[in-house]
Amino acid sequence: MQKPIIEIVDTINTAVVYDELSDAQSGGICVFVGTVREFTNNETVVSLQFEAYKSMALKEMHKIAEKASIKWPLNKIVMRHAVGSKKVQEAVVVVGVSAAHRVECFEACKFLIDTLKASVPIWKKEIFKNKSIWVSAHP
Amino acid sequence: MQKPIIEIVDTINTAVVYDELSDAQSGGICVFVGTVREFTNNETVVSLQFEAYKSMALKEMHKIAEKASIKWPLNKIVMRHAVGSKKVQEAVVVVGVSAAHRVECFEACKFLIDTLKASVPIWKKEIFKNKSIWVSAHP
Amino acid sequence: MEVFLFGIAKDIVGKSDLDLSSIKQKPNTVGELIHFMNDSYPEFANLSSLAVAVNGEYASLEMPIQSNDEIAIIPPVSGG
Amino acid sequence: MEVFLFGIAKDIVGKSDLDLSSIKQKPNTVGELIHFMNDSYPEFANLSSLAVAVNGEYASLEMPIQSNDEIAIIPPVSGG
Repeated sequence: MQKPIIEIVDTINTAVVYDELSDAQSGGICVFVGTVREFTNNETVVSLQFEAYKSMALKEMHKIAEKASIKWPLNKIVMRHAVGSKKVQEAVVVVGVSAAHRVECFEACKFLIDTLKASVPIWKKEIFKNKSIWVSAHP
Repeated sequence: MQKPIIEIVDTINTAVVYDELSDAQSGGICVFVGTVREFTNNETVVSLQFEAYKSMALKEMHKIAEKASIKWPLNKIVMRHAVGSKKVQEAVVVVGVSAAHRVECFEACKFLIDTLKASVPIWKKEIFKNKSIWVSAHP
Repeated sequence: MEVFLFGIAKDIVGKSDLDLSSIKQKPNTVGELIHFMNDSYPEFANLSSLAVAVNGEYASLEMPIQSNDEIAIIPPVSGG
Repeated sequence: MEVFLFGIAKDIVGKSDLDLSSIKQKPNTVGELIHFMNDSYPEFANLSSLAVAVNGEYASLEMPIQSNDEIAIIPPVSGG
């Protein structure tokens, strides 16, 4: 597999991801983009604020990419997470893979985002009109 | 769900797909891009040629999008297939959805491409150096 | 009665549509059309499957066909 | 001994890092550090979980910590 592209950035440009994953040995590319949704539990979200423990987050993202490349025969991997304040409809995370066949594309792409959400030290605060909440902090 | 974007085109511009699927009610976007792979069974592919029974293919793609939108709560769907000659690494098909949550994004996106491959009247000819083969035609 | 041909079906017949209006025993159903195609072009027997669309919809063998229907021979699809 | 704080941990403590060099009984392990944090800031008990990273890796409760380690309090993550 080629060296994965793993970054924490201020703004995600989704238009470049396909070119980053495109590859002569691949028959498929699967990309997942996480975006800010207007409603959470029927409350209107103003924005999301993301904070990262950057050095460790990058290390964890590299570990996830390596695990994925052991589990599936992948050609390229992109994992990119945004930090700072993100408005409704903006991209907050993009993960994607290219591989020879589509089945492993879907499985690996899902693994990347599921594992990122479970283990990468990044925190999301939901900003509502009259309050703000760190997501998942409380049982 | 919004009206799906369903097209048969000469050239696929993957850079626009995320914007087409982006949506305030969606927390996730999943996109699959099928591309021309350099090798098939260890033989070097020069190009792929796609031919469509266009009116019926569009009708079938609309049926698939409708089935997906019944099975999962989706906000937007894009299904776009290319026809004509495609070189190695070029995109031949792109399907994608946006939805509130990521699980249905992945499931619906996989359903779109799996079902498209099974039922949409489009045919692919693999052009090798010294021969060409209609894919799937023979047992 | 005009029949559109795609993919390998076009290659087997050597053209992209086939005019059946001049043949003696016109097929009355999808099944009869497939029978006629297999008889006229034995190479069709080598295909892994063969479907027929009538007016842009997959049709069963019993489906009746008429001269003003849009009829297409659908060899195994391979898009994507 | 400096401890980095993120997310809700930063809000609870009121700053993004905590200098433990002046306290009497310095924690010798991750477990002792968590104990110290829970004692000093009772609100930590309300969190659904609390992890500690030592030098950028998730650490077990038994992991010894030293003053030159990079230590971070990791409240429940919620990226993506």
